[in-house]
Amino acid sequence: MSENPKLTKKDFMSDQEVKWCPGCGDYAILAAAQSAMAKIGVPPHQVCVVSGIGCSSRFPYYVSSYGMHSIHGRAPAVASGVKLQNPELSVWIVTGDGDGLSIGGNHLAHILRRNLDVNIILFNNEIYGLTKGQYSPTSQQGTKTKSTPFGSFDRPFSPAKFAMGAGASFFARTIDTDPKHMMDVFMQAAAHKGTSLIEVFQNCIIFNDGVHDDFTNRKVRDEHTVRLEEGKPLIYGADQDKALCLENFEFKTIPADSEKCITHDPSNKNLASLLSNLDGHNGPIPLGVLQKFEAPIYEEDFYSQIEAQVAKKGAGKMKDLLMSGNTWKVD
Amino acid sequence: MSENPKLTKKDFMSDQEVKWCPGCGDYAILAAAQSAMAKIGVPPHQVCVVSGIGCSSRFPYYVSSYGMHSIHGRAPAVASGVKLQNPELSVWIVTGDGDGLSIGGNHLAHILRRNLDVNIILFNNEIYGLTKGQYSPTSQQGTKTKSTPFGSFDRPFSPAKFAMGAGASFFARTIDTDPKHMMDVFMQAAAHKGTSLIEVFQNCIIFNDGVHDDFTNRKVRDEHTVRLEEGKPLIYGADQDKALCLENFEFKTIPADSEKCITHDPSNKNLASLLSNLDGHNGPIPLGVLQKFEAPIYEEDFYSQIEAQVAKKGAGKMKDLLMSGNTWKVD
Amino acid sequence: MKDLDQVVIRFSGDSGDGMQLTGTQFSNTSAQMGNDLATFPDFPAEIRAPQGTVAGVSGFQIHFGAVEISTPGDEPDVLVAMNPAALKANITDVKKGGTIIINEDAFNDLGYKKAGYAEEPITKLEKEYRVINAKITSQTKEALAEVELDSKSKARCKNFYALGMTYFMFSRDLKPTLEWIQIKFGHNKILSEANAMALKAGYHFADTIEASGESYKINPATIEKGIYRQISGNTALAWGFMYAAENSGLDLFLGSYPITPASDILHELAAHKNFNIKTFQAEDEIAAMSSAVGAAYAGALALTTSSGPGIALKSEALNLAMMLELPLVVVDVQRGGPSTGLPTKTEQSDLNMALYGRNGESPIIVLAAKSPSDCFKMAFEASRLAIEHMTPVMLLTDGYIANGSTPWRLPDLDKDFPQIKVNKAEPQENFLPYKRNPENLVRQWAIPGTENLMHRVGGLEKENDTGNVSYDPANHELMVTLREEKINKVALNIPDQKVTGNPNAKRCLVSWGGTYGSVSKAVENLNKDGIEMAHIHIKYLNPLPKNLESLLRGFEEITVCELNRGQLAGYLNSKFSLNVKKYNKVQGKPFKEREIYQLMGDL
Amino acid sequence: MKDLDQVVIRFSGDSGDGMQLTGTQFSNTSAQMGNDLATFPDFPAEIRAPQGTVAGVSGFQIHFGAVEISTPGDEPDVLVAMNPAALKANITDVKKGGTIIINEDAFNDLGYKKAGYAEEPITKLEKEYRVINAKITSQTKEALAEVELDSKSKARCKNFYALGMTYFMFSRDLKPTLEWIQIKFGHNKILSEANAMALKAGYHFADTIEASGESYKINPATIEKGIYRQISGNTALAWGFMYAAENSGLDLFLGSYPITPASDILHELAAHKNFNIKTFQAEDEIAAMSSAVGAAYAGALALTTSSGPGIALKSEALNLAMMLELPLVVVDVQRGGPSTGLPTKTEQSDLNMALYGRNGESPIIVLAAKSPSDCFKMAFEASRLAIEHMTPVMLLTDGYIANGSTPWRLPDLDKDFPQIKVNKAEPQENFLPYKRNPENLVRQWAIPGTENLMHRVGGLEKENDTGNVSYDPANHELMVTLREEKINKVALNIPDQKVTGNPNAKRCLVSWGGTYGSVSKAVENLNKDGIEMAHIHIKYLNPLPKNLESLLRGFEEITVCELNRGQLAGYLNSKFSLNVKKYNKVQGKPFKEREIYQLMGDL
Ligand SMILES: Cc1ncc(C[n+]2csc(CCOP(=O)(O)OP(=O)(O)O)c2C)c(N)n1
Ligand SMILES: Cc1ncc(C[n+]2csc(CCOP(=O)(O)OP(=O)(O)O)c2C)c(N)n1
Ligand code: SF4
Ligand code: SF4
Ligand SMILES: [Mg+2]
Ligand SMILES: [Mg+2]
Repeated sequence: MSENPKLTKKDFMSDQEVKWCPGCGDYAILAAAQSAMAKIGVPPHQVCVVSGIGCSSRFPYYVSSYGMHSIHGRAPAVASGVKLQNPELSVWIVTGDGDGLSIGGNHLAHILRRNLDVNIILFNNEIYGLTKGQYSPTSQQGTKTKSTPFGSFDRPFSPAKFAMGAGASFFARTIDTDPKHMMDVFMQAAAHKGTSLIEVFQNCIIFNDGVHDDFTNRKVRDEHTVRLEEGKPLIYGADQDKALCLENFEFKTIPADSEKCITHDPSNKNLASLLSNLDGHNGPIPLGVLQKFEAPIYEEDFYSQIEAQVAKKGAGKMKDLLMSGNTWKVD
Repeated sequence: MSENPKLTKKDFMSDQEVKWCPGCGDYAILAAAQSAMAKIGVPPHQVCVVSGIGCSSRFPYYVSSYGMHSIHGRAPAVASGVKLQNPELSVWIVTGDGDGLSIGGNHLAHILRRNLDVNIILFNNEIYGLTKGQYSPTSQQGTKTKSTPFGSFDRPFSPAKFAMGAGASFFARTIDTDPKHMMDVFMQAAAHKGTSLIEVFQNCIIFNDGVHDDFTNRKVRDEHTVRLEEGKPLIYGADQDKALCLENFEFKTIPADSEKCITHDPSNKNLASLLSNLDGHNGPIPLGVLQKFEAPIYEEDFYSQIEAQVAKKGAGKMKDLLMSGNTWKVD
Repeated sequence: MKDLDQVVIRFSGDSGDGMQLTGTQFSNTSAQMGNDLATFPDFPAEIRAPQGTVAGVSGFQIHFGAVEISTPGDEPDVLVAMNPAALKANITDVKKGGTIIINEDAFNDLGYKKAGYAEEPITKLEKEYRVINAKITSQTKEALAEVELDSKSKARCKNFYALGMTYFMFSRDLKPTLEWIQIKFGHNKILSEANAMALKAGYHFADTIEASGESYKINPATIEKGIYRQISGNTALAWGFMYAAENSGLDLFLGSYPITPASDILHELAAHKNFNIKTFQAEDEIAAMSSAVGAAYAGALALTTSSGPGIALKSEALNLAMMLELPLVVVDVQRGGPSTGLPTKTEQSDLNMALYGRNGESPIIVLAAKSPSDCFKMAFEASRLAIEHMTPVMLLTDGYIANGSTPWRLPDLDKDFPQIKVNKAEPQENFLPYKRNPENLVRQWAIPGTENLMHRVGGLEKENDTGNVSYDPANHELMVTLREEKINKVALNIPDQKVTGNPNAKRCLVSWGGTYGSVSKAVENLNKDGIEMAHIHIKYLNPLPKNLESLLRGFEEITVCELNRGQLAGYLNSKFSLNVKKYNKVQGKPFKEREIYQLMGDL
Repeated sequence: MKDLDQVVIRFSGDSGDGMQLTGTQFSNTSAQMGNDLATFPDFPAEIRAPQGTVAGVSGFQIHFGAVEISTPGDEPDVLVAMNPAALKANITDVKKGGTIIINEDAFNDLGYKKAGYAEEPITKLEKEYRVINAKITSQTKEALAEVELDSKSKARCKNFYALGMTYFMFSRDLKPTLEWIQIKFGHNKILSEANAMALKAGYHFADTIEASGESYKINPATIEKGIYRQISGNTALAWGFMYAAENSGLDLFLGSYPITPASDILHELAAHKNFNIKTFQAEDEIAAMSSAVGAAYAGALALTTSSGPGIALKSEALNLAMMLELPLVVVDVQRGGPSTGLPTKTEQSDLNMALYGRNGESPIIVLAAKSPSDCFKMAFEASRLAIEHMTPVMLLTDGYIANGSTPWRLPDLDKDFPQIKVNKAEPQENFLPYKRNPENLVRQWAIPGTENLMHRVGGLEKENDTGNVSYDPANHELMVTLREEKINKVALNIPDQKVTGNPNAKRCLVSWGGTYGSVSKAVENLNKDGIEMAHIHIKYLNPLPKNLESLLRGFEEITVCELNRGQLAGYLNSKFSLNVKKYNKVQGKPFKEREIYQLMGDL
């Protein structure tokens, strides 16, 4: 993949001043993505970053590449047009929990279903940042915001479950406080053929500070998260002493050395469905790649069909078409 | 629930001529729904049926009750407004695979997430009927339609998985060829507090005839479907001789009398997630209630919050509000 | 055998009776016999409403003649009614004294009941019309007695029997249809034979009973020399875009979501994948529009197609395309509005939305096609202007010209169309994505994947030249004005407005879009009858042709006729401070020639 | 101590410097001292752009005086600049010869660099402005030396120090702010004391250095008697709807999706649940609009609130409400367009979309509020007309009046507002949902849950009276016309248009919406200076007041001034065949009085 091994993070940094709030988690995600892009090695002019609207969606301005800061919620649809027109491009979509799961939920679901080969980074800060703090579809019940001064009461979406529901061929979760993990996940997503959705737990220091602390804070996160690796057992805890097993269709925590411990296999859809039900309350929340399987790539079939028709009927010529079928001459 | 035990199906039949194609599966669904409504016993004037656009969405015109044939894909949002304004109403949403999962996918997902106490019937004929036959998000790969003359290639949504992904508190599947099963499922849905989504395999005799035959045709359906009942084992087959178990996170078919056979528990989300992965190719497709659990009802919390504020601050009066805080007098 | 100048015939029956096919055969045959013609199908709103009901009636009208034909005709001279519902649905349209062919077999109590007739209507009718009774179903079956088909299948050939009757009445050549049957059903000998036999049986039956009193001859029209084909507006539109792609060397991308009456454009383009056409059926209109924006950014000739409610949904993403200054075409096949309205009916009530339906100052090019075959040209024009001016273009057609068809003299693609100038940026140092050609204010198209043209675009206001986000007040005013001026300058790249009819008349009729046929014909007849009348038919609606204002100021009276409540009239008033008269019709139906004639003729 | 008629002061600093609070205190104090005033906050587009940068500057302007004040003022007489970025962002606005208070502590090399100053700007400035240097940060810290707070927290009190300085300069009473500090920080004694001390320290410092050369007195204005409060447009709007609900006895339902600058209406209504307000934050604008349609069907006074891009998305569902003839109000708080545009800036460029942005013939009522406090009245009017005429109403405001605030003389709710007439159907046999009141063509509202009023509605064309689906051509024309007529008849239920300024002048300025303040002030000054000028400010845009046409025809010259490229001008031309002059500004900023004055004054 590495066409250009000399690329560095700097090659993906644009000349625009980054304008997020000081301390915002977005900075770390941007940096990790730029580093990952450099390692992946697609030259910047073959990269196209498409976003919607939100703090997170300012992202394309900061990446030296082609890019579009489109409209609220529609990035997956815009990016589908980009990718279908030019499947050679490495297309990245950047979205937020509002952009991607509130107004844009349907487009997100449909791109996952179609499985175009693009990568989607969903910045989940459980809040609408840019509009100054209203609750979002991922906000926990009881979240007090400007629009819910007495607490929200709807149940949040789990992006993981949402992705499974839409048939995502790749879903991963990572955290803004672990640059290495982020980079690793971004690179796995890029390597995967098909639509890759990556949820990043991102801290909005202004409107929802600390909401992910249990899972992102270095001091406690290992107790509340389980890091998934293909072929490895589901072990977690600061001392890596706990493991997960399934009993009567419920997850149980058992000692790490137990035989019943589940081994991770992201290609097993049933296992992935089960893992997506872990939400941090009923067991540790999984980080890393929950689901990854091979499925037909939309744009490949799209172009194969065109090629098959050309092969069958010859490249179309308008003059021939005009003369085809029922015509008559007047003289 | 039965306020009015004398209601009959006829009480729910409007004076409008039903205009579906002869032989369309919609007729049977309408009849079953009307019969179920009569049995449920909510008087017609306390029922409100809201639909989008599509053949299926003509439904409200045929039910004697309040109703709205709204716009394409938006029925869940319209119905949310109806229900929030008047939670006493028994609100039914009628939608199709195009209306509910193509243009309207996001609204469907969000109403499921919020869990308003409404019932949704999704007519799944895997085609756009009203616009004369284009493929839909539930069409099987390879479906040849006017818009996909060489076959579609996107993977279909599974309404069941979609529902799980959105956190549905009730999901059931039924078939247009089994009036009794339909009625039973409709009544269970109505009895459930929260958003109930019912997928009906519906035959479009004109544009997608026979697409559900494996699962709906009396002659073969028992081999390809498993009927779910709470507390009962997952047994299927014309002779009820097969059962399902889970081994290494894969479903296996075993003899009906095996001990490993799974017992159905719709309140177990993990089991429901697994069952939603059964698509007829990797095992029999489940009919009946896949998932049902208790969750907060949106409109109940919505009103509780209002009541709590009234209790705390007293019923608001505009005159007091105008004079509250910082005012001054000019004379 | 009498000669006739022109005839209007309508075939009408149940959705399942094959009337569309029958009508198409009649029109193909007439075209090949050298008549000029125009056709219009009339589908029921329901897919297949209950058999025998008025809701389920499907019709097809053909206007053919030895003279120039501009519309499918005001009132049928002949109605073929395959059942009572068809009679009920159409009788008010038929010309008084006209001929009605009824299929007696279906005119029974059950049929009357389904159609909602309280009593048998024929007796009354016979006083005002010439009614020809024919046992079409049973006669067909009888004619096919020997054929090895079940009775139901035999009955299904009855449309060819009816067609045969009309062929005799109007001296149509059987050959084209017999050949077509051969090709269409060739693989099934029995069916092929049965249909051919039914056609001939009907023909002979009419001969025997001397069905039409006598039969008529309609001589070939004097038509411009050339090779012709029948084409519907939606097909012509699809082909026009395909040709624009071929001409410009760009890939054609369509992002669309089905909706009546626009879906057929998607179907047509999807069928021609061997032309390297990319069709994407999106999850909704917003995604369709957005995918077109993405494809345009990536270098495609991008389209999206829809009708009223869908176009409304595209507003926000279309505005983004305007802001980004990307070329793409939005087709609005107008239907009866507002809201869901009358989906299968025609109207011209989306002009205001096309011009004004976006937030902020959002000028785009707006064009309208005037006839089925003109759709080819206007699709090309829309593409050409979008590409040459780096802007979205809204192209308006309507349900009437989209589904209607006319013979189309095939253009010479090499000579009749200009070369589209594609405006792609060459790789360069310090590329400025929003630097403009000083003459037409157009920016360059920088295609992703090209080295040295990297840039980011977005919906926020951007600095001129650099395209960077800018909140600067003066820059905002500059950009708003530049975008407006850019569209105004398109007037230099479109043809001047022509005046037809009598350009020296004091009175002028103004029309736009799909009403061209009836209005131009009415104007022709008015002038023939000594009522002087000019006609201005506007195809370029924004910007308006640069000579239009002075042309309009030359008339004493201007009447704008349109199928809405006066949208073009209001627009012309607002642009030129005129005080035009309005003539409007909002019935889901096109103008009749007669309506326009009477309006202007009754002084 | 000199007397001044009026002063404009702008507080400006980093987003974190508390300038909004400082400005609010200054205006509250001035109001309580009897001055008339108007204020305007100016937020950065970024939530909190990097500290010290121009992108992160937040400002608050107050125009106060002993005379009537109509706008927040053209040019600040005094600028308080807490850092170099604040200076840079605002300096071009400050009146030549005006006063600039700078916080010396922030004016260092680092500060200059962050602000993008190549060199120290003060020396140059001192030639044109009176610059008052004050070590605001360090002096504050020093004043709080004894207080038990960390140094950072002490520094955070610096805005009160700056406020204290301005209080001395303009002889403001310290008491209201001291009391407010007491209430606000009462629970935290230390903070409360610190802020109070900082305020006093600044006051005394200004006294000592005789900061303003001398200090000024601004006498109370002669203001209408009554009880007053400060109110912003968005709050007034929310309260207006709440009052309409109380007045009509209906439940208030808001379906909304956040968007700048409309979100505060949602926030305000969500905070008042004890008024039985139902606020629903939907998943997008389409769902917000659709939920309002559902709630309206079920009997609520239903609202939805948004800005340009969101309003565009509501088009299709709004059209459904129009078709169903249900009452609801759509609020468009206009911002800089097109597309995402300039979200935090003001503009008036959505008028065309409000009038025309829907498919088909879709007339609705369009209103516009003229000032922050007028939002209360217009919210009531919008509700009243929606309910009494069973139709959606679009109410336009803009970012300027939404965020700006003025003192508001509290109305007498019992006397100043009419009783809204709710049009609910009584249970009846054979209910006809689309039967109309012959006078105003309004149908009745049949609320689900009521026995004997069951009916179904939908977006397809409906038969008059019954509301059943109808494809009948004549019925369609009838319904389109009835819906249009119904809206036209609203003109009988709105006030006649008033003319202000000199009604007998030959020239007339026409304005609408949030520009009222500057235009009316300019007209007042023009007439004062002997330049005769009439002023027509239109609040009811569709239908227009019934006397408007004849009023307009009475003038020799009409100039329509608006913050767009001429939308009202085009609309008036199209309605009345006029040929108005246009004066437009599209800079994301309101008109200045001076601009209007000069335009009309320079003959
Ligand atoms: C059509 C439209 N509706 C609403 C908005 C206002 N808006 C901008 S961003 C946003 C939500 C952003 O939330 P999220 O996607 O979570 O991004 P974050 O700012 O938290 O990174 C909203 C509601 C808009 N710009 N356009
Ligand atoms: C905004 C909008 N877009 C498109 C349409 C056209 N349309 C009507 S129904 C339909 C799809 C119907 O499919 P489905 O929901 O599966 O219903 P079915 O007819 O199969 O019952 C479409 C695309 C429309 N009416 N409105
Ligand atoms: S508001 Fe929150 S999400 Fe937005 S830039 Fe600031 S910290 Fe980041
Ligand atoms: S088109 Fe299909 S879904 Fe629609 S009414 Fe006919 S059979 Fe039913
Ligand atoms: Mg967010
Ligand atoms: Mg369907």
